[in-house]
Amino acid sequence: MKARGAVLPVVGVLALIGLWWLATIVFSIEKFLVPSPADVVASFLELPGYLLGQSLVTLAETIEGFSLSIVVGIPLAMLIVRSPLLERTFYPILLAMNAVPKIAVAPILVVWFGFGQGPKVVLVVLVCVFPVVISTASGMKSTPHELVELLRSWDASRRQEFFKLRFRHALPQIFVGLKVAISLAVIGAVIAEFVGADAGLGFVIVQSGASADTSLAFAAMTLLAIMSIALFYGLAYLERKLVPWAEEHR
Amino acid sequence: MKARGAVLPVVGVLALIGLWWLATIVFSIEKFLVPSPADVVASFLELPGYLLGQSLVTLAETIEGFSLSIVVGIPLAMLIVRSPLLERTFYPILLAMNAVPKIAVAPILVVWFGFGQGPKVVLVVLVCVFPVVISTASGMKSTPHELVELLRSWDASRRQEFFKLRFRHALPQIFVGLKVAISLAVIGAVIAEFVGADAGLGFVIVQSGASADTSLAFAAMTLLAIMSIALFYGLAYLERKLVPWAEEHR
Amino acid sequence: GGSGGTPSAGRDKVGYLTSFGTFGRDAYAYVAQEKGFFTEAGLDVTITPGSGTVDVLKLVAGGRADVGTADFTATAITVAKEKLPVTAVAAVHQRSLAAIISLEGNGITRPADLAGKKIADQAGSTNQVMFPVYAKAAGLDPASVRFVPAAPPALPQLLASRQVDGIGQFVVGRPLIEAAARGKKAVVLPYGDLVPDLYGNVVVTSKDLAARNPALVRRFTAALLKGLGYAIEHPDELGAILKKYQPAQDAGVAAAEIGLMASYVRPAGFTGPLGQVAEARVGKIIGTLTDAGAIPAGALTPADVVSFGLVPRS
Amino acid sequence: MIVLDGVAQVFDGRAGPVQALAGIDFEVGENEFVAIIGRSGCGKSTLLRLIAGLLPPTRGRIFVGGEPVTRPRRDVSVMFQRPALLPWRSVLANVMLPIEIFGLERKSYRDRAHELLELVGLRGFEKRLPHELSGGMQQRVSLCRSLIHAPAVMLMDEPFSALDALTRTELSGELQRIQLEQPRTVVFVTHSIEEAVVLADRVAVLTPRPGRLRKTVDLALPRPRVPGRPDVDQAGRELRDLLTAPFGEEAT
Amino acid sequence: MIVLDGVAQVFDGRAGPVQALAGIDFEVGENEFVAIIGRSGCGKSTLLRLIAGLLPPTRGRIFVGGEPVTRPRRDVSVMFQRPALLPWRSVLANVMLPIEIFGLERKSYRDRAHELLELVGLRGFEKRLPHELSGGMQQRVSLCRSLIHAPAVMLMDEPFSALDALTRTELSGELQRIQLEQPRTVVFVTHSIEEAVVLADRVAVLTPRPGRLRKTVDLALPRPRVPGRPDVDQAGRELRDLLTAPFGEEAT
Ligand SMILES: Nc1ncnc2c1ncn2[C@@H]1O[C@H](COP(=O)(O)OP(=O)(O)OP(=O)(O)O)[C@@H](O)[C@H]1O
Ligand SMILES: Nc1ncnc2c1ncn2[C@@H]1O[C@H](COP(=O)(O)OP(=O)(O)OP(=O)(O)O)[C@@H](O)[C@H]1O
Ligand SMILES: Cc1ncc(C[n+]2csc(CCO)c2C)c(N)n1
Ligand SMILES: [Mg+2]
Ligand SMILES: [Mg+2]
Repeated sequence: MKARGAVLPVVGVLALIGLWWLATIVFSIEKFLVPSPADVVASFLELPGYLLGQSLVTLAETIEGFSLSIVVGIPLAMLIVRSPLLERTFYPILLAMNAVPKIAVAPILVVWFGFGQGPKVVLVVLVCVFPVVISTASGMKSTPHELVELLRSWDASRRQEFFKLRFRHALPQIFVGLKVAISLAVIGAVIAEFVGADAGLGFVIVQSGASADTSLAFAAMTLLAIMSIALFYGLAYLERKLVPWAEEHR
Repeated sequence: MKARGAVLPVVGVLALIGLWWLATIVFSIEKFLVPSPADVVASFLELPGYLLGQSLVTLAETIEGFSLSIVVGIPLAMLIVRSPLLERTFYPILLAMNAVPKIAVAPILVVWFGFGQGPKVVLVVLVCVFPVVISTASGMKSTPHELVELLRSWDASRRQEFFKLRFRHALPQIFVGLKVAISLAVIGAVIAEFVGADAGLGFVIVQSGASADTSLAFAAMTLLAIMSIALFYGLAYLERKLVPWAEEHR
Repeated sequence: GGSGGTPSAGRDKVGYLTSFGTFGRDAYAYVAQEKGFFTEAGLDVTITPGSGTVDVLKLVAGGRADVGTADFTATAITVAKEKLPVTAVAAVHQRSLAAIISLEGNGITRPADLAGKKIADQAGSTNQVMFPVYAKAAGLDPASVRFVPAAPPALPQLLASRQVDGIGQFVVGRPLIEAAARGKKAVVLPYGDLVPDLYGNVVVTSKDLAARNPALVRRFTAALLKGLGYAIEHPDELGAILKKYQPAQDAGVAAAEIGLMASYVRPAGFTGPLGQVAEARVGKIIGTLTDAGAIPAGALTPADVVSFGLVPRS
Repeated sequence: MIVLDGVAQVFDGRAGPVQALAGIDFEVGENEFVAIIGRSGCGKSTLLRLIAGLLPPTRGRIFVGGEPVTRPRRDVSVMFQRPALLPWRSVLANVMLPIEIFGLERKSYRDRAHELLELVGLRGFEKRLPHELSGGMQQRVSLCRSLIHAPAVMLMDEPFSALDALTRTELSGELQRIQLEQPRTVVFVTHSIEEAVVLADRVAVLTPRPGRLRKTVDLALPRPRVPGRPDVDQAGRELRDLLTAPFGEEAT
Repeated sequence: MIVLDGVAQVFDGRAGPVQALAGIDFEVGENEFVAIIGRSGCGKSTLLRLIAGLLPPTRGRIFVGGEPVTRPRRDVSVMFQRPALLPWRSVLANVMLPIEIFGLERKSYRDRAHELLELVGLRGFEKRLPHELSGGMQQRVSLCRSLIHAPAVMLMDEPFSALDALTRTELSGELQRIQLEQPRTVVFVTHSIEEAVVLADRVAVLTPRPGRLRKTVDLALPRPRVPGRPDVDQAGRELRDLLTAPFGEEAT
């Protein structure tokens, strides 16, 4: 997983870019529909500082909202695992909240929370708390009965059962939830920026979309993809640090 | 989980509705912003047949796209688990695809696939294939080493290792992925309908949005939530049928 | 951010929403900011890009923004149907910018050619709502034209890729469409040619603010309209100013848009002050909308939707 | 110390109920070492789980130290039949787990943990993870974990089953020494008659499923006992004969 | 049938390498029954995994039936130290699993599966799930699974460790009977000297970690052997003495 490990992902991404480029040429796709990688790079190079600045805005919202989802989601999952009563009562509420398309909610959030970062962060939380909760809960529930019984035999408190056992056991599954959530978080921030924002990559996409500047929109989306992939691999790195015991030996 | 089991979820949802209603009254939230449950019900009762018809359109797109995601996602996950090489090459591509906000892609899909169901189903697949792949892959990777070794000792084929062992072992985690994906599928269908549709609940939302008929929009969103919850519990039911061996005894 | 860098001591804070994003057509607000018109009026204005008429109306009605810009027809319909507590205080466009845009070679050169064609537009847009009125004026059966709903960002692409024969647009969209269509000339059929009564965008505020602080509203409107006037007279400057605030915008397209917009802000023969709204015309529009079935009969009077007391007079 | 009064256990499974234990009346005195012997599946592990308060009995009552058992107690420690190690914890951290759970000061127990690991022959493996150990090594870690604190009652479920004869003898000798120095109440499930004879004050023999108390045998041999000593071997032979003899009316 | 030539195994763990086996040269003849005895952690299970082709040796070469072992073979069956049952499969379905994997006709093996389950005392438990069984019952299911087809080589890792003395004797008797009727090559890891003496043609004794071949003992006693028969018991005593004696130069 050292230098050699980085080669294949790069190959994959390069292959993707190559295919994209080829497609734009072979099918002679119009630039306004799908610009070629060269167009996109040119678009980026026109405003590199501006675009990076907007990326940082989106990144900040993403990370804030994502962190908040963890802070909210994991205790919620614990409550759900602890009490089937709470589970049956909370789940439908969570599901209902999750079911609503967030773009439809974004304007309401702006009315409530104003034009600042607030509504963006809230939307990110709304978008990504569900995968965090459901994967954490499922991971904690699947803790082997014999280990739960072991801790019970010492009359361990519920808190100890959670932190010394269930949480640790669930970590690999929690990370699956987080990996799903992080991409959603980025998208949530972008959606929030579609409404009532004057900064961020979402804003850039709206602006460029309405002005048919597809190259710029693709540049913004490429930055989003890069951000999302970087965050994903950041999580994967953290996972390797936190869950070093080989995955299969559970 | 019989009749009694249904009471709590209903209580939860009723509590949510009560809170919503209370909020509209206590904070005297304007109807054009957040209508009360009564307004929403009134809106629904004006056009019950029409709204149910639109729900069916969205439901069909959702189920088609969701099924397709399973058909595509699970074999993809198997490839990824089978070969670390493929994993490293494919993952970043998958991530990049997942990172792009789908609302930004939707217009391109309409241009390519026209105004029919096609682009909606494609968008649903794009939205929900990632959680399916990542949770399936993670579940299959976490198969206990001793069981993998057992099958290897019989010189089982890779296919047998997957279908008789890894897939079965991963089922609970696959279901977590599916449960996350199903909500995303509904939302994906709605987003697709935002862009180029003349039917479906997404279309209803856009149209009501254009005239600030917030009650109608909320009626549509409520139907979406109901649909989403029903699909979720459908999956949960299927899970109980397919994975009856008590969860903790793995 | 959209606000200027000057200190705000002693000036009244005003939050302003553009109608949609920060395109050339909405850039006059930045001109007013840049040229110091707001500061002169004792105002500290924050410009936020809006996301369409209905969102703007909700945010203004909900008190999140003090003033905004919205399409008048959509505003009238929304106020009539949903009783949003907003009111118009000035017109940005004396004639509606609504139009059907097509491309050369699509077989459309005049309104009558639209028969049997497929038009894409945002669901519920003014262009779609007013189309029957426009069609009647053009001697065309509205039912002979098929509208397909599509999201705004997809429209130019749908037109250029020939998925549809025409799209609902604002007349100022011509440069963009031609840029997207790469070389092909756009065919623009403005509704204003046949339905000259329709206003385009108007400045809106909440009924509450209009009642509470009419002087502030007047001051703001005057400063904004001063920016509008300056913008249509100096389109070349506008591009640079907009680019300064919104680097992602194309200065050339913005200048072209505002150039096209000039004759809608101040049409030939228009002698009134910038921003004028005439009560009689509003009454006529309401009548037209009622006839078109867009609003229920008797649901709206001109005073419900326009604060004529605040409208600029000569 | 431990009293079982008419205890029965029925499990409800998918394929119908299973009667694991039926009508067990039994007492274990303070600091008494009782070995439980019975055929595989007769309910020995179930009996320990009942005494530990991990399972409420279907019928009957259980008392430990005079109090009815309703939930696990900290002065009762269980060593399970399977090692049940936390896979992400090193050997040492697994042994120290009860200390953490009880909120005791770790430092003062760390030396004891090292001593115990040394005793069972796991010196040098402190930092390894469970999956790096052999089956018998895992069982020895589990044994150390159950010995790290000093509970009043110890319930041990085949603690030496995965060990070779030599290690087994060594460790049962150690257990005897510990029991002589610091006597505790021990209930010890085993399949080894030799082990039972060396360790136990009394041997309880269960019938096959459903488990009933078939007989208890008192072993009043002087300690320390070692296998090979004539009286110990003789007791072993007697016990074996008893087990091999056909059951009376209790047979299934 | 099985040839090990200079086989060594080193595991690389987080906390440094562990030498499990060192320089093993060893042969098992066709249809020979070899018991492996050695202290816990000496590398017995590792040895079986090497022969089974589940682990490539760090050093040395392994042949089965004259061919070098590079991967598992279907004519070699392994019974692991832990039951390794698929938790979602019923007892019967677990026993039938190898038949499914080999693509053999299920119907013709179902009777055999029932017979085997009956033989090990699990009649009536066919439809239960593994977690509803006791430890010893799980091990017996695993035993049935390893006997359902007739491989040329059987590698068995402490197959009776979780069983009571009686069941153990019964089953080792059964194993001996099967071996007399249909002889196979068997490598059988055990901690029970009695078992080794009853079953094996030859006993291989390994030294403690790193496991080396300390000695092999031929047992040319007439079959069927039963514990208690003087010559069998005598052989057992000799083997025990050998094991208890201090190691020579090989000691760790
Ligand atoms: N996967 C592994 N990683 C690291 N070390 C291992 C691994 N498997 C086994 N070992 C080490 O190899 C040695 C031999 O292990 P093995 O399981 O073969 O012993 P064994 O003789 O079967 O012992 P037991 O009788 O306790 O089952 C042990 O020291 C163990 O720690
Ligand atoms: N969770 C359970 N669900 C259903 N049946 C169970 C459960 N646990 C145990 N049993 C049944 O109870 C009986 C006794 O099981 P137990 O584990 O107590 O036996 P044991 O005496 O410890 O056997 P062994 O010596 O094999 O460990 C068995 O028939 C078993 O099938
Ligand atoms: C009534 C109405 N018309 C258009 C837009 C969106 N919009 C803003 S600029 C532009 C042209 C670029 O294609 C479009 C379509 C809207 N929000 N409301
Ligand atoms: Mg047991
Ligand atoms: Mg072993």
